[in-house]
Amino acid sequence: MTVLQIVALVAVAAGGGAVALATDPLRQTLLLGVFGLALVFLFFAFQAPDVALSEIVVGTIGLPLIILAALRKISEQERTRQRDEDRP
Amino acid sequence: MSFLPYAVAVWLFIVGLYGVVSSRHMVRTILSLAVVQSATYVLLLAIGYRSGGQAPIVADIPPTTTLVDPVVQVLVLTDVVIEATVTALLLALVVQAHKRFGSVDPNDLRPLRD
Amino acid sequence: MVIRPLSRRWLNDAVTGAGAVAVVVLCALLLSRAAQHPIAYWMGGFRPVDQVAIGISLSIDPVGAGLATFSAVLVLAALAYSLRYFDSVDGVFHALLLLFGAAMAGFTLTGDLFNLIVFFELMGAAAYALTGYLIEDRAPIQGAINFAVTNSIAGYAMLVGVALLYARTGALNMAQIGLALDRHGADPLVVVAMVLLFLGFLTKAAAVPLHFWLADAYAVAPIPVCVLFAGVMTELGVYAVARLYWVIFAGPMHPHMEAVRAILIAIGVVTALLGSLMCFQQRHIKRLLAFSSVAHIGVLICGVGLLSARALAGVGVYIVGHGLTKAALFMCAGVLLHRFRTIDEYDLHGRGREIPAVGVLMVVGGLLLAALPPFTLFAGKSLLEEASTQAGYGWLIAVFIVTSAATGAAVLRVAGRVFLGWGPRDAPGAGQARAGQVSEDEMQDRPDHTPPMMIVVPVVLLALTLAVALIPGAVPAIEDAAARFTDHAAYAQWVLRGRPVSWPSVAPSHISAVDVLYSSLSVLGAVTLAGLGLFGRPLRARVPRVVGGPWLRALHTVRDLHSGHIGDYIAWWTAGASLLGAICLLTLA
Amino acid sequence: MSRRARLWLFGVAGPGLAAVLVIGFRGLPAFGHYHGVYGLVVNGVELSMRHATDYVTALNFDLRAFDTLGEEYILFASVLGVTLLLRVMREEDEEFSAAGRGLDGSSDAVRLLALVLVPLLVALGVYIVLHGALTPGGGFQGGLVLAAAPAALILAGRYLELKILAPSWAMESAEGIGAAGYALLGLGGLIFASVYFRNFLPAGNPGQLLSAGFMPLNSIAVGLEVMGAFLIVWTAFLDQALLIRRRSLEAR
Repeated sequence: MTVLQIVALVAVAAGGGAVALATDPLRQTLLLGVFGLALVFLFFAFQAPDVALSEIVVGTIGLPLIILAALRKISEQERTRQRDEDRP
Repeated sequence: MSFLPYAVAVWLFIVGLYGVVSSRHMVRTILSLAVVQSATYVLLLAIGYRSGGQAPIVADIPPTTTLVDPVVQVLVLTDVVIEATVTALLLALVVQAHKRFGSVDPNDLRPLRD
Repeated sequence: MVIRPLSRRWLNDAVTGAGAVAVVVLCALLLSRAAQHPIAYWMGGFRPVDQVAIGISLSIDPVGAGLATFSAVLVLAALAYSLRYFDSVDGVFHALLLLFGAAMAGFTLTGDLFNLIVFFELMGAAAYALTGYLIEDRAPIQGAINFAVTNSIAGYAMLVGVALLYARTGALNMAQIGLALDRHGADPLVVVAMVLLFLGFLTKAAAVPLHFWLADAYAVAPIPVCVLFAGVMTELGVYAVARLYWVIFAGPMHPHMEAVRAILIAIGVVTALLGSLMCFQQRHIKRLLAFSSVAHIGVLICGVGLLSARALAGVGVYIVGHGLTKAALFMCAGVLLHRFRTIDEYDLHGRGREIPAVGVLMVVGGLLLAALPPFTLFAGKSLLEEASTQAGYGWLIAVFIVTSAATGAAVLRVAGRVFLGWGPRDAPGAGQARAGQVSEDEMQDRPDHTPPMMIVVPVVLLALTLAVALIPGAVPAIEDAAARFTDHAAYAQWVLRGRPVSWPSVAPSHISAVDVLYSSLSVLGAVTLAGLGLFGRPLRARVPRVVGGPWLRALHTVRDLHSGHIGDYIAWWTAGASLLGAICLLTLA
Repeated sequence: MSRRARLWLFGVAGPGLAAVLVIGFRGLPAFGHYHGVYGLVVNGVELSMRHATDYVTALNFDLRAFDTLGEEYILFASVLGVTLLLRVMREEDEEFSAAGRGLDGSSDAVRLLALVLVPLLVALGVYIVLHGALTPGGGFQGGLVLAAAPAALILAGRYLELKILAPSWAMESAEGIGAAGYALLGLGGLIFASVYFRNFLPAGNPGQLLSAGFMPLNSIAVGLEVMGAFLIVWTAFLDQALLIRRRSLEAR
């Protein structure tokens, strides 16, 4: 096993743990991006460029756009609800 | 040391499940689910790896080179697509859940307690 | 995104209907050919080289083709039923229903382990969206989320199992994996792979304690979708367990057959009893039918667990009988929902008098669930009983009778209260989940007019359960198919070598007086229990505190476990997984 | 169950499952010493038959093309599901202001960057799709990059322009044509070579663009579908985030 692979594995383990254990969803989304990059690194280290390319496109554009849009919608609804409640 | 990739796969599977179980925000549940799934990527690719192997692309390498197993990579490719689609579906459900329940805490998503 | 006018609706219906009919015809043709010789079809023409499969095969035997036909018939029935049911989203519902049907067909026909999981996920993707279809209400969203999260985790567990088997055998074709494992025997890796794969499919089949998602999802999915979920999707989980056992694990597990049998039957018995208990307690009719499915799935898991050809034939017949009956019952619930905008048993008290036809259907359905002779479910149950006696598990018969009686009684009780106005109008105490009013979105039709298709389709389905049992040769054909299904060595032969295998005909079993006695017990039990449920409240008050108190507390505890909290469900899933894993590792490896 | 009970249950069950997995994984071949027969056979078969140089794509679009069919339909089903679940409901309004809402605070520099990015992404996407059988990548990866090109406009702060540049009928057609096209290419095998998903085009010379039989066509079909699919999903979510508003309480 090469040093590169060990480093990548440790990064993936740490990243995955961080994503699953973080509690704030926005921070979690950012961590998911970092975790995705660690996975890309690992896939290259495991000689899987096709998979790495897939993970790059899914992890950097495919999913974050959806997650951020969903979080934005949720936070905006929270604001609207607050406003409605504040109104007498 | 040669057990490390497999240990990482176990860790990801269990820590992802813990994320789902302890979650108080549905978005966290969904992202933890993605962590569970990444366990399968690591496991599959680790199984198919061969020491000193090259990526299974033979454009300009001599034909006798050791190649890593291409089959597991195809399985992971399919897996990545499944992850993206399931995540999108679940997030759509969560957006709607927030409209209906006014909350994304699994504690509050209990319609039958009305 | 924008809702289009209804004028294109007939086109959608026509195209979808034609497609569904075509699938039924094609599957039936496939079945008639596979009944003579099983078919191995290699996608892309990549035939195996020296018994090494490099492509994906459809390995079509009569059991697979039969289930594909059965699911196609139910897709057609669901479409016919929903002709006048929805009108909000143009085409999407139809497309998803057809994709769901395609996934079920692929799932039953494929011979490749990874391909099986691809179709599992396709079935899931279509099913999650269909479950959450009614986004105007709260419950469908929550049900769909729980369904999607639980089933996704099940899918990942299976993928780990596939990875283990691939590492061991270098194969993805099921026949080839089985052949390779024959040479290795059972070691911890094989056992863990089996545990993970079974876990995945038992989650789909809703075995206790992996079943929590099911009631949440079935209680809220639109009726035509419930018809498919309860009629065939859950049963496909049981099918997959049987398929994997006989094709892949029968070789290495052969020395431990007794232990595997005991483990599967234990799961089945717990599932059947808990499902029956929960079923009888519900007042939300769809939830009641959902738990009734859990109970009957328990019986089916016992059947698979008996690990014999006869039991498997019983499972096949039972699946047909139960699927058709349960589909018809969900359709009856749909009529109530359509007309009265609620499916709460107490809210509907006596209101069903306007539609006696549905009441008759419901009573018939209840009696069929209680295994009334000579319908299909009874034929299946008789085979299962014979097989359990042969395997030395004669006491299972009692479990089967209790399950039939309890689930039949629940339906009869509902029919009595709703259509005849029997029993008290007010519910006993709080605690039971009351079904809320549905929003207007599910159906826009005039509620005072029930479209005829909503009655005709369940009548046809119930008639089919009689027909299947009475057509001479139908049940013996299933027995033949089951015998071939359990032939581990022959499967590898015809898939990998393309050699025709000939099997001798199985001596058909006969229905004896004992079978009729058992099922009259269950029918009688169902009627008695239903009567107790309707009129037994004064009696219940007389039960001494010492007995009644703990029993009620236990009931409430069990009920509270079904909390709707996804974290709870996954915690239980993990507990089930580790328990099954530990037991299997201790006894099988 | 209370949160504490839930965590206790998992605290026992989680390590238990981990132990079960570890016991199973101990039977795996040591890392780097895998000698499965499937991959070796594939490596032998594929170059000689189809002249594809990327074996992963070859497996994806030829040997295990049926899996990819299932995968494409999973994508298709989820896109249907997302549009179904995020449909505009009765109590909701769509805001169509003339300027269009983008992400707040995107500066001119970001906008310029995004506009430069668009043609680059298109070129890259087309390249990845077409070279699927030769170099890493293929229909899925290229299709997603192609979808990202119009999406980059959001960075430029003009969400409504995305809807003009990639109108819903175009996205839906791209997705539908791609998905149906892939299934039809399989059918082409049935018609021209009498087996579903049988290659029916000549293999060509290894390394050339038009080689590897019908794989480039499969790759294009998948690329189209993936591009359409992701654009539809993104638009559905961004509609929710940027356009759709719940009517105020008084209006209901």
